[in-house]
Amino acid sequence: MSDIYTLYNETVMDHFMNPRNLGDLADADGVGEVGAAACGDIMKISLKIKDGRIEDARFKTFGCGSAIASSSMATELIKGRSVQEALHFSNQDVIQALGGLPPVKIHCSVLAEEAIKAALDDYLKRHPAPAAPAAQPT
Amino acid sequence: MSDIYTLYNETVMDHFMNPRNLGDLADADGVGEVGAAACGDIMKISLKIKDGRIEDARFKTFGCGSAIASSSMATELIKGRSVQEALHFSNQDVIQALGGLPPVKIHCSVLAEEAIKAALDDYLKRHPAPAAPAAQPT
Amino acid sequence: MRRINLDHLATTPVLPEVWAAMQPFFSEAYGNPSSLHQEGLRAKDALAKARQQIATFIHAASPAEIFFTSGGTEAANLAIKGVAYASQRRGRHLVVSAVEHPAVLHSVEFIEQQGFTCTRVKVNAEGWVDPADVEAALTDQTILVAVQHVNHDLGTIQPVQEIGRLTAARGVPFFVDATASGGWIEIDVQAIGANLLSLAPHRFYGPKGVGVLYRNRKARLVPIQHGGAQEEGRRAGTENVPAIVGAGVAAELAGRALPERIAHTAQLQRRLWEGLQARVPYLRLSGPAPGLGRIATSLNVSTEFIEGEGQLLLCDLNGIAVASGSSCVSKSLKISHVLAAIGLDQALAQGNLILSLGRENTAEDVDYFLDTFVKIVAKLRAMSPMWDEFQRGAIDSVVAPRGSGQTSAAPAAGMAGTSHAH
Amino acid sequence: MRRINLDHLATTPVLPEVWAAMQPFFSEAYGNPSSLHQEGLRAKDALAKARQQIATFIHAASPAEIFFTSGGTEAANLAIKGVAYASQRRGRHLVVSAVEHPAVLHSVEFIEQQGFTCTRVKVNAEGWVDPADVEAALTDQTILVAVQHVNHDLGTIQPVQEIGRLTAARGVPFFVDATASGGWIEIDVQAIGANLLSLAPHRFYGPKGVGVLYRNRKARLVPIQHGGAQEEGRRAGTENVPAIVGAGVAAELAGRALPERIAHTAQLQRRLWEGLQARVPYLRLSGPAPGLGRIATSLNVSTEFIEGEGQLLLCDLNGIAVASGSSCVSKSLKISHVLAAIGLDQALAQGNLILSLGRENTAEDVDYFLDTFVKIVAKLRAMSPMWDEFQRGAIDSVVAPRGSGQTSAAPAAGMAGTSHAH
Ligand SMILES: Cc1ncc(COP(=O)(O)O)c(C=O)c1O
Ligand SMILES: Cc1ncc(COP(=O)(O)O)c(C=O)c1O
Repeated sequence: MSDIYTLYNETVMDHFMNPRNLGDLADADGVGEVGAAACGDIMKISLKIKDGRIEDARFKTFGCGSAIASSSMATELIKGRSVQEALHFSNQDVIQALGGLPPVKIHCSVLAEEAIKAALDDYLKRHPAPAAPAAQPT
Repeated sequence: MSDIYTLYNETVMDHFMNPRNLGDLADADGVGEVGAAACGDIMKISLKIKDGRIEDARFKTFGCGSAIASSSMATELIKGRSVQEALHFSNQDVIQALGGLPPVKIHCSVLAEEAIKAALDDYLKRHPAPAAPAAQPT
Repeated sequence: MRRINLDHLATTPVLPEVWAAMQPFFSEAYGNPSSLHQEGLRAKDALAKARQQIATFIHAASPAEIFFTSGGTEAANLAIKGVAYASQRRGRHLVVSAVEHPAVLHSVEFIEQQGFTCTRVKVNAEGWVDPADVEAALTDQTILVAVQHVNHDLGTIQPVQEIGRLTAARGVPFFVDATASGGWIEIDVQAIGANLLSLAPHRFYGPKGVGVLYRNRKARLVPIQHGGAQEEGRRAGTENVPAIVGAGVAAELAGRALPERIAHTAQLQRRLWEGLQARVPYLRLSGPAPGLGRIATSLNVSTEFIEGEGQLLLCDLNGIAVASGSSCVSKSLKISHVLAAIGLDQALAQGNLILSLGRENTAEDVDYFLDTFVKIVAKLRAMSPMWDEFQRGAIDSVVAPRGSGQTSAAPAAGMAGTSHAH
Repeated sequence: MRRINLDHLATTPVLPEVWAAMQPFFSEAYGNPSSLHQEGLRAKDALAKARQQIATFIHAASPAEIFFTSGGTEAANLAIKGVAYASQRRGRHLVVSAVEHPAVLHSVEFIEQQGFTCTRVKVNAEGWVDPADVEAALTDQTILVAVQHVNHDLGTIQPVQEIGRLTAARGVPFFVDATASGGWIEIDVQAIGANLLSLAPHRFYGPKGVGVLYRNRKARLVPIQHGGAQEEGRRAGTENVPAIVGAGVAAELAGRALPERIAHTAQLQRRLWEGLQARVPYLRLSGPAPGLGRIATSLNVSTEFIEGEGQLLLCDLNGIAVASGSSCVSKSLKISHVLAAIGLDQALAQGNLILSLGRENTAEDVDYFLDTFVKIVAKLRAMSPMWDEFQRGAIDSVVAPRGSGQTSAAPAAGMAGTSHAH
């Protein structure tokens, strides 16, 4: 890519062109979809969770290059984390792992965070008792 | 002058570079000086008049290229004319003989007309009776 | 990798003849046209020649009606503000179409802050301005009507001649922004009845850094860039001599080659449109179909279930330059106000792509684009949760509804800003 | 005929290195920096590089403080109007020097029509602005002070650093028009304390069609040319990419060569001034004598009893390019307002000549000019009725009065307009 001018840095371009974890999980334990086509971005993240740990993650995204790269990177980062850890997942993790995003594209990483949170919410709703006792009001 | 760009046409440039009738007449019959240094132009025209006819004319000018060319051309035009004819001399004669002047430089030709009129006035004041009986109020 | 330019609406390369004409004016004949010596007079002479070339190109009555600016944007600013300030004692009302370029619309917004008012005339679903709507918007206070020749995003040709007739009848000056048409459609200011008309030569193989404003005596105009007495006192600042020289030559070349350029791009446009229709399902054209209603160079298409920036990037990585009116592509993060004005569905607006052809494109370029684009659409749809839902019957298509599943249809107007693809 | 350029204040030729850098951006890398594909991204990259080169050249804290315009005139317009409109809620009063370029003064006149007020600070006989006068002009309503770095007609260096200190103390933004100094005197925006500063690269071997406005965070600025979101929303319109690239390279070269250029022209300036003093009687220098108070490139002289245009034309016909502030030379038929502001005698103002040196001038150029000029003065004086009257003792000299004969001395102020030689 030496003689090529890119809108995004090499890592972002790589995740856009070769997205990791693209697709759906047939037997997902949690699925989150955020955004709206009218706004230019929809992200859907599916999680496979076992023993409170994220075993697998997949994404589908309608959106610009940085939205695709952000969701690809987010699924990479989230795999292997515990649900507790994942609940603290931040868009900053995505930005940092991608080596930065243009200022006007920060919202893509926010969307990735929200998609993960939505998927975790879905999981927690479906599996209320064992996973999140501390999170319940006393 | 083929490869040379000029501010004025060839005739004007010629009269600017090689002015005709430059100088004073020691024994002038009429001298007119108009304009002011502060305005950028002073023209002085001296006439030698014999038997009601302009035998010789000289000019001196402080002013731009078109002022110099206008006075040079005016003296050329006026030579040989009768005083009566010369009283009808117009700046249009100068403009036409010069093949045109830029719009902002028309006033130079007006100054030339005024200088000639002033010189004729001077002549008529000095020789009131024979030359201009018709011009006197009845 | 060979590059294919399908983004001629953004800008064009300078032609060799244009370049050759400009070249001496950088170093050898570098004079300032205001100087009275050889260097200055030669530069002044060059400006006069370019002014004549432009006048001939647009059938102006006199080169004195041509003013050079720094670009199409400045020309539009000068037309709007220069006429408004000059005419404010007669009235303070303007009429413009809702689909003008931001150079016009933002100029109008600025003078609205200075106490002027403006009526924005709506367009139909193809982006077309109805002359009757313009007429209805006129008041006794109207000092200027501004309607573009061709819409920059859609390619819609506006009925400028009809509008010119009715503004002339009312004695209201008429400004035509011809930035998106100049060099690609015949422009005759007298036939149009335009009192002001703007051009951007970099859109027809001339250089950047120069624009043109035509203005005839029926429109009063004061300068908006103040300083020296250049351009007959209507535009101050040392002239960009090489660019102006280039503009003149580009106009002359465009004038001469116009029928050929139109025939060439019209043929490619047809091939492109037929290919897209045949090979990409759920794709919608915005603006009129190829033919008399649209410029022969461009197509504005929206591919359903995918977003525009991704399409643009993947085209680029495959050697093809294109543009998009999607919000992700714009600096303001809003979709093109033009797409909003025609009521395009919001999701379709996000899937927008603008393709614009030029003289150097070939049938092979078009075919290569089509082959590539089919793959890009497939790749992006495979990533798209909407496509998936559509396949499963959960949502319906807006472009070709099957009548099952809910659609996300919503007009784009709510999301738009006066952003623009070019 | 070999041409000698003694009119570097009007404009300069583009240097080969500048030219080489610009060249690819006309046809090969012709992209529009707003486009998101290769062509656009490459152009955007080129702009970023040029912005950095300019920032380095004037010691700006960040390239984000550099905005590209179409020229020095637009930069001055943007500084004056862009700050005025942005700050009108805080106040509506400006302070400018009386000897600013028309780009500044006419911008100020325009905004005065919009309800702003302006104090024009007088200058001394050398065209110098006293910082105390600027301070005295400040009010609670003052939103901008504008004083040029160097006067374009006289060469007077203004005390911008002192003014920068006092405006900073009062929290009033300070705009420095450095169009006549950029490339010929070290410019350090931070040392000056300028919040805004303008440059015209065509004055230091860069191209026409590009200007620079530096602006730091302490000055609010809204755009005055409306349209797209180019230049961070502060200047709409497709960027003149090749010219901007050229501006960057010209600045880099100028920064590197500055000490050498100053030493070279200072030496020639001294030779020229000594030659004129020795060989042309009744000639007056306006502005400070060569040395610390004036720029090292220019001399502004008035030759008594003859007019300026004739001098200019005869120089030109002998191969020498010069300028003049006389009224015959200006489009407005008024003498330079700068000559009026310093109270120069009207007849002397008409005999004005402005000589400006550059890197390609040689000692032989200066000597040839002197030889030629002596002949020109003799020729024009032989034509002049005033010279004749002076010889006859009817009038006296203003430059070197003998004490006999009346002088026509009258200050030029009555005759002046805001015209200008450059
Ligand atoms: C219709 C229209 N008007 C004005 C402009 C502004 O032109 P420029 O960016 O060349 O100044 C454009 C450019 O995209 C345009 O398409
Ligand atoms: C001091 C000063 N400011 C502004 C300008 C305007 O520059 P330009 O004509 O290059 O736009 C000039 C040009 O002569 C100048 O000398």
